[in-house]
Amino acid sequence: MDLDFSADQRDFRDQVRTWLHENKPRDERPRAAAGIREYDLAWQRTQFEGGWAGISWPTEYGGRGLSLIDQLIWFEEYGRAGLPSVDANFVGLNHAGPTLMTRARDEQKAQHLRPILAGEVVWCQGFSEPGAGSDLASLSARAEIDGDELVVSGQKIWTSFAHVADWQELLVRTSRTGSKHQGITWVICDMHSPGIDVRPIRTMDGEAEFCEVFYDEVRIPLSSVVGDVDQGWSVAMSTLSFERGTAFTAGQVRLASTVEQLIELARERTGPDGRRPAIADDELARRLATARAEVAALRAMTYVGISRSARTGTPGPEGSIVKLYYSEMVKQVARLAMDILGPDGLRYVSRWIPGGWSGNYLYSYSQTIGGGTSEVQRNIIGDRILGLPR
Amino acid sequence: MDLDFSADQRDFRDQVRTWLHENKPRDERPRAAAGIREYDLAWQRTQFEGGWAGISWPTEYGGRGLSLIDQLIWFEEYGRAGLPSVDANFVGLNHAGPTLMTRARDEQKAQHLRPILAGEVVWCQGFSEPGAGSDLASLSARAEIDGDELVVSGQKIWTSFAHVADWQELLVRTSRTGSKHQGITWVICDMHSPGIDVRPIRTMDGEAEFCEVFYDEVRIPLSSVVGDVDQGWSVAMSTLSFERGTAFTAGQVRLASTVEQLIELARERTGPDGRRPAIADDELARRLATARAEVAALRAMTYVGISRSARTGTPGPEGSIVKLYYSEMVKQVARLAMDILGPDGLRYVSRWIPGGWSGNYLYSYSQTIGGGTSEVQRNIIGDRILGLPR
Amino acid sequence: MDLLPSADQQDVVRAAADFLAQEMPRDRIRQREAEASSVDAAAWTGCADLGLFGLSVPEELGGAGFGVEEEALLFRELGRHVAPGPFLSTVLAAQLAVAIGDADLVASIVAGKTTVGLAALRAGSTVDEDRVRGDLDLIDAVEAPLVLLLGPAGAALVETGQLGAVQTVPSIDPGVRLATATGVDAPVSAWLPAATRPLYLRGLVLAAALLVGIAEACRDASTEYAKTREQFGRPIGVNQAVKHRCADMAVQAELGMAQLYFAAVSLASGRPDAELQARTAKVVAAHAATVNAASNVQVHGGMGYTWENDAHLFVKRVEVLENLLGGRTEHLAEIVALPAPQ
Amino acid sequence: MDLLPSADQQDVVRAAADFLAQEMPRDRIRQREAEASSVDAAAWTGCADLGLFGLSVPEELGGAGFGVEEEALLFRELGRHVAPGPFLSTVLAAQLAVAIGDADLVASIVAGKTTVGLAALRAGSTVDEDRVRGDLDLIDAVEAPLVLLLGPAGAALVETGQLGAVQTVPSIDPGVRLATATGVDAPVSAWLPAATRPLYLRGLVLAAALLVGIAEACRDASTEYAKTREQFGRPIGVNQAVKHRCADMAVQAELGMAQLYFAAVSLASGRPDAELQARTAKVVAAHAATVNAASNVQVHGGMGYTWENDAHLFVKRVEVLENLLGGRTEHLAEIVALPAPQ
Repeated sequence: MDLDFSADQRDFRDQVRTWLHENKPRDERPRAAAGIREYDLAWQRTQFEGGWAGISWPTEYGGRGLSLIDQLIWFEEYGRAGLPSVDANFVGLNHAGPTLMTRARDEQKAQHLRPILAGEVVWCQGFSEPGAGSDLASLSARAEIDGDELVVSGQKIWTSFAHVADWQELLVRTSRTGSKHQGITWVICDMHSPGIDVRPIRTMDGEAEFCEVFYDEVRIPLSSVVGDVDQGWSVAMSTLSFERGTAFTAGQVRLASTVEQLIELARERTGPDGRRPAIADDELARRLATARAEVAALRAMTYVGISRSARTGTPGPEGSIVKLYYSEMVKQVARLAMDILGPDGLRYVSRWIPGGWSGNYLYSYSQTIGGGTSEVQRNIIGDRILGLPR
Repeated sequence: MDLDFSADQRDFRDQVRTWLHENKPRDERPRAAAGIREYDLAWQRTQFEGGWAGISWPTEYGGRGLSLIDQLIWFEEYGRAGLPSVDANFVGLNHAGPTLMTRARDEQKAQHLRPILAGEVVWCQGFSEPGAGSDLASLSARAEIDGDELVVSGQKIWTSFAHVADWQELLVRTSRTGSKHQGITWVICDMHSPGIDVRPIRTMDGEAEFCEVFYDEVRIPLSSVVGDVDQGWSVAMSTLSFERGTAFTAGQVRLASTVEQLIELARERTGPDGRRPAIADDELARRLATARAEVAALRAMTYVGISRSARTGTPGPEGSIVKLYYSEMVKQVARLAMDILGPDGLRYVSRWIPGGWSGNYLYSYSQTIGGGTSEVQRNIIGDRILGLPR
Repeated sequence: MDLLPSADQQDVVRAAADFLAQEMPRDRIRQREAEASSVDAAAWTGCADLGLFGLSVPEELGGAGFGVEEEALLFRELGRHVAPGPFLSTVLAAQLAVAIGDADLVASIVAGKTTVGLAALRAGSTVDEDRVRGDLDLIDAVEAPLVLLLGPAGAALVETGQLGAVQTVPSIDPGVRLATATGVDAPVSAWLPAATRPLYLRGLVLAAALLVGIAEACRDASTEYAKTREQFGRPIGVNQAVKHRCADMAVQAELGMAQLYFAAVSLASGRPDAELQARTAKVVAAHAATVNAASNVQVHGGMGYTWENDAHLFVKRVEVLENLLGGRTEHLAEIVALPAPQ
Repeated sequence: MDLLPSADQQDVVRAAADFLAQEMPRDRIRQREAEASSVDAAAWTGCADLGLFGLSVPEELGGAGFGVEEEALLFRELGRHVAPGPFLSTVLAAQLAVAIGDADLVASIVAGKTTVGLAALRAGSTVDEDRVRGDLDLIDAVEAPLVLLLGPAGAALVETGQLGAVQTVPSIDPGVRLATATGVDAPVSAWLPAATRPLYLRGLVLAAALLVGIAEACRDASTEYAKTREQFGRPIGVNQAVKHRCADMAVQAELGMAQLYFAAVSLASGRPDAELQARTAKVVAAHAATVNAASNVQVHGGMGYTWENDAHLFVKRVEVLENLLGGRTEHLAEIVALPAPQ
């Protein structure tokens, strides 16, 4: 039970901090997806060229081959420096990359892993469908085998950056016999293939981060299948377990900084009584203190998770605890901001802009839905951690 | 949409208030069950003799034959006068009585109804079993028919006042064929019969309000069956719908008075900062205000329920909304009292004694369990009011 | 005592409900997103033709002669449809005009010719019978010739043209137009002292009605979705996580509705605790609508997060209404300080 | 960095956990309900024999030489068993005695011969290096020769006999004995300034550990019951109303546990934000325990409401611990005022 970082790790932290300070992007991040693509790729390229991409990725794929703890250090410093979330690189770095490393054939690894780290390509996800949300395994986008190709037709939804992506981790149904978990195939889809139609979905906050993707007889080489045909469900499950792994670390650091900004805001603004500063209101002060306490505990929980993973070598179902707590907390903090703002919260300000509390509030509704709803996480915790009967 | 009481009703209210003021019991209520029996029966007898028992019961059974609105007026004045809850008379007045009136044969009505109103007998309930709680229909206390008698063996639980009761509304299994809802019989059990063994259950608050009842070949005449043998489930369901009817009115008035006492307490006591009165704490003040608002809305909901029942003639499933909200609110108010008291709440004071906030807090845990758990109520609301699929 | 609406009262709003479903569907909000006014002139005139602005104006002044109870039922329907447009301030302004005997203004509002926006005083700003001074938030006021102000001393009408430079503000709610006016020093064109007629309490009841309508619409939308949306081969409503959430929404909607009726009748009949009942109605309804609107998004999952789905319209309108005529903390402070309810 | 206990650290408390399960089962609380002391002498001596009171006393003074981290693990076990007896004040008093170099007192505490109760100052009461004055709440102190006071300026030991007339008070918790002493004016027999050693923060961490143990025990009890109790022909744990409640209990327990470890290490290693971490641990653990204890009653239904079931023991101990060493509002006020965590 210790919080000691070794001399090497402390050294590493100093280097990270210095490097980030010196190399972080100075120009404002664009808001259109195409601009974000170029911006995020350029920043990823900078990290790669500086030798900072893929802290815990094996060196053979261009990573640093360091430990989970070094990766934690990186995420912490990255978050503290107020750097943009990985966004366009998220699926490549946190989904497709780890999945390919553990499940793909060598030539697939050789082709795809380094370009992700090097900021050359954008990946997107093609899992959910309009009829297959929480019940992912009921997906129906179908793929027929035609010679050495899969021919895919159907629809996917909630695909971030689909319109600017190069590759997609795609789940398709290759067989309708047996249980619905069988007959699913995990395949790498080239997003530039003919027959793909991408349409943005406008969301609650007025932004259009997500897309629907339509497939009309899209041809994908069988050599792009990861794992075996019809055996994609277990591959998809490992993809999702990576998502619930350490990927929240940067988000947790950002949330901590959001809470500190809110405390600052409550010190500056007049409170609901129109006289005292908001922080003088006992209820608001306690909610802010509670947020500070909870975000501290969330960090402790992240450390416990990393300690556990470092011992067992794999991310366990405990990731669902972090995901559930984190996403509910993001919502609470966003709500708290609105309560501090009062009528000023009615002014819409995009979350991409500093002070964008109202945009952030609307965005927060996505947190307990995307990446597995809170209800799904509670099922996972009940079934897999507590062993409750189904 | 009106809150007007007619001249007759206002007159009735005045009479109730005057009579209650002049006739309410002056001596302290005993705490032992035997004492409570005599006390509650005597008070019921006084009401009966004064012509105030059974406001909405038909006159042929000794009631006043008045409307649900008159009964509301009675409950309101009763609650405002701070009179003891009906306790020992509860099952007779609110369960067995209404059930017998709608489902029993004439000689059963003739035998049992007037003695309930007249304060001559105490009734108790024999529905729940250790293995049949929320799943009441799985009850297993069995009754064999032997000539013109039922012979009952088994166990019941959560029976208030069993050790001092004269009669019991008892559910037994008379048949094991068919679905579990079939083969149940609703029967009037004489609690003085040989073979009945009553053992008190001590509860969380240290009191022993409830009992287990053991039946060892207890003989009950078949003429005591209400409805038909094997057809008791629908009788039991109507019993429970009466429980969720207007029976909460008096409780709701008491809850309103509890909230007012708490506001008073918060004005008098020093708050958590050790300096200001508790009411000066923004959070406590808002929780008290919220309690006041919610208890006002609860009363409005009671009025809506009575208005609805008066139109339709029967208590609908909306009673579950009132029961759910009322019992969750009782818990919240009890918790709020503990938060106002701080360390003083660690001193145990029975809820039977004025200022018994800590005893009341412990007792409050029973509210979301007894009479159908909050989970059961939510199922009823979902299934029967909203029509959601099962 | 019968707290439920009578058959006659239900009839009064039935035509309005039909009209709103037909002519002001929620989708219209999305369609008019870029327009200066959230509501089109034809729909507004249609409302006037139906007599909605004069529902509680005396018959001799061209109204229907009903009371705040019927108006509350109407506003519940408006809430259900998240209807855009300054209904609240317009209807209250009609009451103000009735109270001060300005028959021309009454007639013009009832006919849908004069629309009245709402203005809220920022901290430090003041309004009295002569002038309004300071900074104002304007709600659906830019296209309206008049704005209504509800100050502690009374209610004022001010000509929008007198407010000086009005700055529009991007609104969280695509169905509500916001603006600010700073450094205002404008004459009051009509004034009703608070003591004369409790216009503010009436506003609270009507705002509560809008919120109750939203709470009910969210309950209904979630219930409907839970019955039809299938996952794991069954409607999602079989899962207690969804079913119990819908049940809690039903509890909140029933509670808000009951207290709304109680408050409306209290105000109409001059009960001494009318202020407590009206503030309670606003607080309880806002809570119900907040909880139900958030639950409705969650029950709809990803669909509930889209612009195309109505779920976000409820969330946003609740936010606007929560901040209208005083927020939760302000009302709670008064509720605990007032004498106990009768 | 490895925030989880090492195998060695787990070994340290394994014997204690076994002993508690064997010799201090929760049922003992019910059995001793009417006794003056909640814990019997044999069990207390057994704890001493196991070295529990000297776990973090230096070896040269007869202790085991471990730190607050191992002590936190021990207290988590004590919490799980709702162990009766003044463990917290006794262990803290041993630290005080170590700090002031009173080897005899250390030895006596470690041997289980001197038991130390806890005393809390009522508002307006004071303690300094010389005297304690005013009104005190006494927790498990009546049978103890000494009481420990944790004041803002420092920690004091006072002879119980010097407190004057001590009035026992009926306790909400059958495993904790309460009393009051009023108008106290008693000499302090040992004094440790707050600056010298953060005994109060150590107390917060150990109280948090007790609460975490309770949160975990409630999670486990509910999970076990949900697996075995059948209704409608299936274990009740298949219902999301129960399953999701248990899942939320797992979240709370994990959160409390993680922050407990973080705070214990922060204190042991002298991190500059140790105070924030310790207060946070108490607040987070108290919340986890409160929520889980209440949920545990509800999951157990009628059984959970009986005296015979352990559910109420958790509820009551949480209430005692929440009010020990400062309640939620006090800690939150400090948490928001302190510098941000590092």
